[in-house]
Amino acid sequence: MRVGVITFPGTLDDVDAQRAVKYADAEAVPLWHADHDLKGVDAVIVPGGFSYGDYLRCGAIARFAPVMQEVIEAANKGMPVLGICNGFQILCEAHLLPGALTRNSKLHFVCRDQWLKVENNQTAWTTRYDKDAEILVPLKSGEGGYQADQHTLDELEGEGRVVFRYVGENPNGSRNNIAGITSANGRIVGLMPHPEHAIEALTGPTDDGLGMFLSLVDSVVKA
Amino acid sequence: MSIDTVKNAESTPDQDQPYKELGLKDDEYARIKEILGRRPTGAELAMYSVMWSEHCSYKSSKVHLKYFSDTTTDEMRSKMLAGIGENAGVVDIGDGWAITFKAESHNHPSYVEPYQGAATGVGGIVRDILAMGARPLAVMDPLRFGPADAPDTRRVLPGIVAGVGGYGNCLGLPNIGGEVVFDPTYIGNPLVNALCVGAMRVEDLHLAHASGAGNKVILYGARTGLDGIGGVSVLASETFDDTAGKRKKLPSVQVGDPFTEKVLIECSLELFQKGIVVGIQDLGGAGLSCATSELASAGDGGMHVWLDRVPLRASGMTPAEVLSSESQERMCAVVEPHNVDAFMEVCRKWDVIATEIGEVTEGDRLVITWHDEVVVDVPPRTVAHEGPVYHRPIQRPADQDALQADTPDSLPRPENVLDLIKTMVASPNLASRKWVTDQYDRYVRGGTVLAQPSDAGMIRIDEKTHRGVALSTDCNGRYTKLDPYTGAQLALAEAYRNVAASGATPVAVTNCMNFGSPEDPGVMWQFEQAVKGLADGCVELGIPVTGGNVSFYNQTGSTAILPTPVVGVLGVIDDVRRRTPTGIGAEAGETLLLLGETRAEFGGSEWAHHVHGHLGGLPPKVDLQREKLLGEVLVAGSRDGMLSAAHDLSEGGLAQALVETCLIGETGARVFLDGDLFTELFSESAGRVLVAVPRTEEQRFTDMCTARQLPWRKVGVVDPESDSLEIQDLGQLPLAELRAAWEGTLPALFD
Amino acid sequence: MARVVVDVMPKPEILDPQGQAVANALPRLGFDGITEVRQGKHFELEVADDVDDATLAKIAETFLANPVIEDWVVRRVDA
Amino acid sequence: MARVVVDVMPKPEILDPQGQAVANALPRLGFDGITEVRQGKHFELEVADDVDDATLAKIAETFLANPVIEDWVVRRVDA
Ligand SMILES: Nc1ncnc2c1ncn2[C@@H]1O[C@H](COP(=O)(O)OP(=O)(O)O)[C@@H](O)[C@H]1O
Ligand SMILES: [Mg+2]
Repeated sequence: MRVGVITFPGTLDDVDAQRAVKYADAEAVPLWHADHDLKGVDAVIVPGGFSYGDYLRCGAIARFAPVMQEVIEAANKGMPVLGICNGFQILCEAHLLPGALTRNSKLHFVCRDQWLKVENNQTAWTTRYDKDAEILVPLKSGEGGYQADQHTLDELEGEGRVVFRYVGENPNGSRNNIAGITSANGRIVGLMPHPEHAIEALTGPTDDGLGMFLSLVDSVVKA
Repeated sequence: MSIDTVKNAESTPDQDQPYKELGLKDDEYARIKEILGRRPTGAELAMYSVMWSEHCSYKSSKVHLKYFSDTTTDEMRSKMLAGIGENAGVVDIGDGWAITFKAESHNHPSYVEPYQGAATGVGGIVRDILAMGARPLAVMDPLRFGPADAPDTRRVLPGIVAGVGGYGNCLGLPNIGGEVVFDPTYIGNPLVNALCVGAMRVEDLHLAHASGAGNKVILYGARTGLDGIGGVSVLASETFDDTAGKRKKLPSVQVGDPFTEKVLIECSLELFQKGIVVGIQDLGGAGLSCATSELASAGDGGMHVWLDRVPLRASGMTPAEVLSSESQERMCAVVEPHNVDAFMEVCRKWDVIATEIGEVTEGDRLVITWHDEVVVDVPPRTVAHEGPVYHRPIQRPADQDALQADTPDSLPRPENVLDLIKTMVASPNLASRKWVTDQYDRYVRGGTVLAQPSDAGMIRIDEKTHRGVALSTDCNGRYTKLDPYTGAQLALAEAYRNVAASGATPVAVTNCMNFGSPEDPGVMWQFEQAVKGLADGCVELGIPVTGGNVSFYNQTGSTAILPTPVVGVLGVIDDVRRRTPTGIGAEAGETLLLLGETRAEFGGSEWAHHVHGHLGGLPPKVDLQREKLLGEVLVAGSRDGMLSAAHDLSEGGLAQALVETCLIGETGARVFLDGDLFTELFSESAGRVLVAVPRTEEQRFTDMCTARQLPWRKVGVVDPESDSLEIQDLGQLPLAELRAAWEGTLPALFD
Repeated sequence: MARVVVDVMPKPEILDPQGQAVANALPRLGFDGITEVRQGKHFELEVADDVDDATLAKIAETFLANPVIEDWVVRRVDA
Repeated sequence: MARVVVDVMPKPEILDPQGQAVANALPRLGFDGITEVRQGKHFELEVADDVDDATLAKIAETFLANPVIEDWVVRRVDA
């Protein structure tokens, strides 16, 4: 199976996302921001970084990139899409996921190993986890505070669309300790922490993140 | 606006020029006139003045730095692919990989504007690495500040840390180490040193050459603006620009754009990979003055530059300003004519502005024109390499003897050693650096094997073979103040030991020499001694200095900073999977061993500094043969799977090492020591490492130490059941309490 | 050519940690009497004369601000 | 209570990567005719009536703006 990994100018974690896809025994297909082309992939990862510098607002410019128009179209037809960190911000800006990510409450960039609770193990990206399992993956972002209006929050909570929640002290001021959410159909997932940096204990705190990529392979094979 | 052309200069030989304001001495100005056979034009004056400045010409340090090359033997040089004189040193690490690494200072700009100063410091050193043809892979940031609780430190430190992080994070370079040191001498002059390491295939090494008449010179990256021009604005305002009204004195601050640099990196790497550049040069200090004169003099001919083609971001810039602008995120490439289209296409793909601004010519002159009028016509070597050389007076300071005689022997010893441990781990210089390092991305690129709080940073270079490198930077300025020769060797010894403790074999050295005013004979003595100490030390260890940087005039008023020769050591590890971690608790049963010898050495120690505000006596003894042996044992221990953790002893001694290894490993330990407990715990004798050895390997490891005559002592056991550090005859220190003390200090000061 | 200013502010109900940090710091610096601070963005655009108000509104709404969390004001000023 | 607005902008000769990013993006999004964009900060302060203009100027200069690289404007507005 083929998983597309988008590179915008300023994307940083594309190398890591590609590696994670390979560790899950899938083929990583590089996608370029300026192309109107998804190269026939089965799923797309929008990786972390600072697309176009993120000078205006994280993800605000990337959302308009040609490749994103294709992603929006494919996602609306049910293609699994994962947005990690800047990718999550881009998916929110593109209205594929509700809400927005704002400046960390302490105003500093935060890089740390973060415990997360898996709240929803029914999405295309989380079936390999047990519900309520706790996993340890890196969080590294300056604008990771999840914000949405009360109505949206209620809806997310009510429909079980919060996928990951921060365990322990809230690292960035996210409402309801939200670390990641999913679309109504469970195919699109966005999260601030970085599962692609936790695929082997040598270079990450754990290999807890690999489950997301293995889950994807399962769900695409099943579909 | 009238432009000062060569023709004009010839016809107005007696015109007054503001060379003094530009920092040139009378005899230097006279020499420029002699070289040119006429007075320089404004643009030429701008070029010479900036290229002959201390920062660019090394005029005060050159005669001393030569000692590094003079003492480097052929054997030391055998793995070196490029050394002093290139943008950065390059070392062959095997498997076809070459590593390039270098440190640079950005001290003064960071005091004026902490965020941007630090950010552009990172940006500059990354371009140096890129200019070697390498992919930049990681950065480090040795920092020095005034007292932690000084109001100005509250202004400077958070800004500098945010700047290092803001730029490095956005470039996608993991930060794998650095230093944070507080001392009153840095109050008006913080030190921001930045190190970058990169890798390339050996055959891809690019040196900055401009050979081949007809080759095109292409400037690519950001537009050129008025930032960072500083002193040169006097040229515009006071001499030549009197028609257009005076331009107000420009801030010499540059603002960084890490996104542009990230794109510049990817664009350059694609250009290298496609083989379409002959030579490449980064634009750093001295901007185009530096890049054009260095490229031309490294080539075999002359060069013509059409300066008016340079894309500008401000209106009305004079040629002198364009030449001296230090606008960031620019590179200069030399390209064969048939490759220019391909070059431009890669730049278009990355949305990078690229402009053909010049051509390599037959002659031996650098000719720069501005709208078809010649504004510069010089022999490029005279600008880039034939600057003045000073033999500054050197004098051992008169009070050096008194300083050394004022030993810490009479300082009162602590009544309660257990309390002292808690006090010391919470002191600003020993407290956890988490507040700082949590602002740096250490995971990006997925190759970071060790980063803070490890002794050394380590990255994987090759995902197939698992080959990697480790790096550490160190310097204790108090030791160097007490004895600059020994202090520099102690810095080298510590960086070497840190690298070895991670399991890597040290192979090469870089440095960043931060000192006070070279016009002070005492400072020059410190500098000379430190260079000699470092160079002699490298000979003893058998590893070469591959490059470095000198920063003078680091002082507040007439008070110089502690002499701070920051030393960076690079190590190679054939398989990063065998790296040795810093924290205990990885194995079920572990014994704690202390390698090396402990003497009562407190001169320049953290205890004397923090508890008594005392600095005097002599620094710890240094024994580089012993360091070498220790390094070999540590690497052998890692290679044969005999070590489960290793942590080097430095500031704060054994007490600090014990606390850190427990806290990092989140595991308790029981420790038994004999002799005077204060000395055992707080002495800063060099050449010591605390190791954890799986019980099954204890015999084999200690036999090896004994056979190789490395002193070792069993000092305790790891106790996974316990959540405290217990020291026999003293008592227990709960880890939670230690963690609160260790991690609480910086947040309390800077949040 | 016209000069256009766009001010973008966090919505009142959205947490504004930056404004908060400024508000908290002021008394420490000895400035009293500032009861609330909010921080947003200020854009200055040089705009060709044929760019109409509707276009400017669209730029602000779809691009310069994120309506989920931000309010904005567009105004033309004398250059 | 008075409302005070402080606008802080990068000095003209200083690089403004943020404004640059916006300016570069606009044509790609189909918005033409915007020739220059600069981006700065916009502060809104609620201020007690006894805070005078000199104090406000001081706050802007020493704290809200960095005079090395930024210009600023303080103005009182009707709340
Ligand atoms: N302290 C030092 N020790 C050894 N080499 C040094 C030292 N300082 C500078 N050098 C070498 O001198 C050359 C010029 O240095 P520098 O001016 O920093 O380079 P750049 O022009 O790239 O800024 C480099 O090769 C550098 O490695
Ligand atoms: Mg250089």
